[in-house]
Amino acid sequence: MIYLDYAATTPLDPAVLQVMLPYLSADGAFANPASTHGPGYKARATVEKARAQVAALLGAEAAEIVWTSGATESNNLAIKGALEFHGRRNAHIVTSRTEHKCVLDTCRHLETQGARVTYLKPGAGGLVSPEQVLEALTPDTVLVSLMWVNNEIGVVQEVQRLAPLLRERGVLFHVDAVQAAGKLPIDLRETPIDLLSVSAHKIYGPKGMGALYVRKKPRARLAPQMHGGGHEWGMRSGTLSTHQIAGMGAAFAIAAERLASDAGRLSGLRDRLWQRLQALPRILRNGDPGRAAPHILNVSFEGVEGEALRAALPELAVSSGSACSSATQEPSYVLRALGRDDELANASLRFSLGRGTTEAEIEQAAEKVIKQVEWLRELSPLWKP
Amino acid sequence: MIYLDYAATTPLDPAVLQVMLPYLSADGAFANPASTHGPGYKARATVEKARAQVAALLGAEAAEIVWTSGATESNNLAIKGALEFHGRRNAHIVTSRTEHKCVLDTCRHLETQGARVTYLKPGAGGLVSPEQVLEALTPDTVLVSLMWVNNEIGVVQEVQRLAPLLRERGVLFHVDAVQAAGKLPIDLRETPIDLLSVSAHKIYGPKGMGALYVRKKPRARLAPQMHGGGHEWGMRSGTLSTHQIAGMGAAFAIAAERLASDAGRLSGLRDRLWQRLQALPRILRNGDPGRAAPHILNVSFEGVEGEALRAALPELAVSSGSACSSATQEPSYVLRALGRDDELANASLRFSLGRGTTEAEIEQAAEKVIKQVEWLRELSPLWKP
Amino acid sequence: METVTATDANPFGYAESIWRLFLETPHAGEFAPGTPGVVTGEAGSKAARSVLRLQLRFEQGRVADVRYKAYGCPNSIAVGAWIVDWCLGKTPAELASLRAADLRAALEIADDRAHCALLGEDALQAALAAIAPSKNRVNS
Amino acid sequence: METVTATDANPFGYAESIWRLFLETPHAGEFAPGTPGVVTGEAGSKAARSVLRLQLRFEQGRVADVRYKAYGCPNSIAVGAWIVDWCLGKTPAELASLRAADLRAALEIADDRAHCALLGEDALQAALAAIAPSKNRVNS
Ligand SMILES: Cc1ncc(COP(=O)(O)O)c(C=O)c1O
Ligand SMILES: Cc1ncc(COP(=O)(O)O)c(C=O)c1O
Repeated sequence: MIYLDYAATTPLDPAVLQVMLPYLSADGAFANPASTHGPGYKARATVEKARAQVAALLGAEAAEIVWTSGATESNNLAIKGALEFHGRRNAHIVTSRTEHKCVLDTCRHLETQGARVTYLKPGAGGLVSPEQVLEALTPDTVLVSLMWVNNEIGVVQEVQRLAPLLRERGVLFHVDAVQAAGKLPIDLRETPIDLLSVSAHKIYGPKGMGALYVRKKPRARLAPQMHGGGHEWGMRSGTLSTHQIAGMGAAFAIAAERLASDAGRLSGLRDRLWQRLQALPRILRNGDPGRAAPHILNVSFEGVEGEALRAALPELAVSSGSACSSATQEPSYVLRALGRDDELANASLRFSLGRGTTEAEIEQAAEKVIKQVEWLRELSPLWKP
Repeated sequence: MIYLDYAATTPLDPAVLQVMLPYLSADGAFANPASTHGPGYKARATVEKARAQVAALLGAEAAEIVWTSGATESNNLAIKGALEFHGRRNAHIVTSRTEHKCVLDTCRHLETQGARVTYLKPGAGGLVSPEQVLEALTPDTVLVSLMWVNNEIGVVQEVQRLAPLLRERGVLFHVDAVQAAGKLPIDLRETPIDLLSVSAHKIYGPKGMGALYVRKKPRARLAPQMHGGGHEWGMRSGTLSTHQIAGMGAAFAIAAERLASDAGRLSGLRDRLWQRLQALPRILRNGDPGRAAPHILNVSFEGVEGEALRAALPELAVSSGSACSSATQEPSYVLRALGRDDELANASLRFSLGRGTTEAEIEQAAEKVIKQVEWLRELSPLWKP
Repeated sequence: METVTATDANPFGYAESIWRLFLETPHAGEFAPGTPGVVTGEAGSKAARSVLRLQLRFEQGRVADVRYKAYGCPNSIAVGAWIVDWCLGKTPAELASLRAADLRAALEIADDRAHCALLGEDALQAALAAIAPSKNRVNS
Repeated sequence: METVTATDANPFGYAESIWRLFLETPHAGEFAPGTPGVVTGEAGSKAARSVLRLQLRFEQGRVADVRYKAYGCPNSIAVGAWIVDWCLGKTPAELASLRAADLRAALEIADDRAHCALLGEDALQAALAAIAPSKNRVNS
């Protein structure tokens, strides 16, 4: 099995597991971090150390990090929380058609509550220009939500150019940075983003753990979406999961160290894969290659049907679209938004690379894909070489 | 250190850790359970096995279990989800003053959205009678939310008697069973509860993992509170955390096996502790001893101040109130609701026992408490023996 | 969630019969243009993302050799392979009896893929329709 | 979240000085009724959950021995222990100078526990007020 689905999830870094284990052992620091006794304080110290580690990768303060159960929750909290705080009726949100489902679904839900949402259509390369965003603003616009790196096509949006423009106009800016963290440098001291979502399991940390960055200066204000004991400054209640948090902290610390070298190596492998696949005629790369994240390559194959294509590659763990939408077997809405027709949107593979990916795997994967696409094309009554 | 705070959280059962480890190793089944490729399906099979294990402890069907990030989320989802589905305006909820903060805060939040909430006052023993609940119903009552076992005083509510009465009246019944699961037999085939919350970390599973039981027949309907890729039948989006889920499944399977023996042993230890503590004059047991869960003993000590009492027992990990509210240093609202005055509510200790608790620990704990209470009383200018 | 019975060899959990035919695609291909005694039946559309083309070569009133081409999901591809194999040795009258339900049963096609079985029935009916006008020629 | 500097020995993260005095409670207790030269000062209330009672035994115009009793959080208890120790050997005039701010600095009392320092100042002032009318007797 060749695993090329690192954008769906990554294995835990073995060093991360070592950090987590003490909190999972019966004689370790297993206490509730909210408990006011010795073992509780020890667990709390772990939580605070990890908070600082996550903040460090983002150029943030520890006190700006709120723990969540994953980026789905972070995105829900950021968008719903901001809107609830500012009042949902008639509030306007600007986002794009190629956001992750959890942003789009949250926006759709808010529309049922009286909010107005503009879903910007990106250009053919997947980019939403800062000018497009500014044009969409209205006096009622409370929030812009745009992802840093698209999870299906790897396009890097110009959030660094957009952020100061929104700050000037007093509009809150939320960024889904799930696929950017650990892949691209992020420095929130420089980039005036107000809310930023990250997830642990996309960068070799544990699944089911995420965080939301909530800027302190100027203060981004949110209504909590999970009510309870008032954990996390009242922004997110629920018992903190020490082992998960420690793991996320460790993963972010490792990502900070490896950022530059990982990015260089992965983009090299990505380019090699694309170069090898071009042995096939009539294939299309999805997403502007000039603004590509290091770890994602998305390709459409003319003349083959998508489900058969994936089934024909059982030794290749790749996905079409995101893990979330692949269950529905529908052609990717992201590729559709880029203007690909249904057939091409469906007959696409997202290769996503990670620390475990080797050159040999890239070669083998390319070989298999070429062979099977040729076979399916030959099998097709419609294919005319 | 003597750990007597098992109601705040438990250590992971070593057997549970063994079940989790394969999903935490780089060559294990780390894939995203939503991915439609071999490794994804493998992870999904683990998720479904665990779902059946959790269902089994509750006498439920696997398809009635929705994964959450903990019982705080389960309670939020149950209450907000039911109300949103039925329409929040003017909807009426019945609950009690001694519910967990995450139920109370959720209800308070819903009041700001137009719902009406009745907070029943329990009797001096902590019990809310089914008759009290029935009297509080109005034609607008959508939901009753009542906990099975109180986390501070261990009182077991009469949910089994109440459930059929609410079913007859067509009112949804939500039960926070966090402290009941694994401690008391629960059989949802027999008890017509519609929504039931459980958490893994209270019964030797991982922190940050919970579930909500959502009855299928008749179907309890909820509006999702976490929007996204449509995981969990659309009821709760977000990448599923295989290792956490596997751990919760294993913990619930072990709890099912050990239920009867654990309960017998713990209630024996609890009674012994109470008996030993009675060497001190003027102490009060909180919660009706006739309806006590096996693992919780809550005692108020006249004549001592609460913070000093806890500080005087640094080798004892116990809590006052719940882990959630102890951070605020306020006297327990649960004990206040039972009619204890501020001073007694504050000068209380919740001893909660677990699988690791030994007879020797109980003896030592009793000895320490007796010694320190005597010392603080002696130090007090107010104490008159 | 629906039950998934995936194995390492068949990670997507297709019915075994479908998976094998999809991987092996026996009789895939087409007859050389002008091969005598060949009738062709096609069904489906590109827009619906499945097209099945069956070719049956008759000799003395019976199917002597077969080919198929398919564009579509593994179910459609397997349906093509199964049908042509089933056709071997049969007369047109015998061929006319095949129904989508038989295909579904034989290949364990799931409810949500019933259209793949229909595709097979339609393609075979199209081939049979192509026989009719030239029946004598085929039989000769 | 605020910083917690808890150790195994001081798991609650109290300032070291407070923690030590709370555990050791030097001079805790009371003089036998009728002990000559003793003045008593008390402050606080049960409702506020802190009461501090100081006893100073004067000899030749200076504090010769001390006792205290306290009901309240560890800070209040430590305040009692610290004050009486500080009083030893001092004259009433010297005693009068102690302010809550001095207590807070000496014991590193946190902002949210400032009231415990005030309790100490009040109790000492109450003791000094108790001296005044009988000053001569104390000095004798
Ligand atoms: C861009 C993006 N946003 C959000 C998410 C959701 O994150 P999580 O899996 O932590 O819920 C994902 C991954 O699934 C993602 O790729
Ligand atoms: C009765 C009760 N309900 C809900 C919760 C919250 O559960 P969790 O810690 O999983 O968020 C707890 C424990 O904190 C509890 O004891």
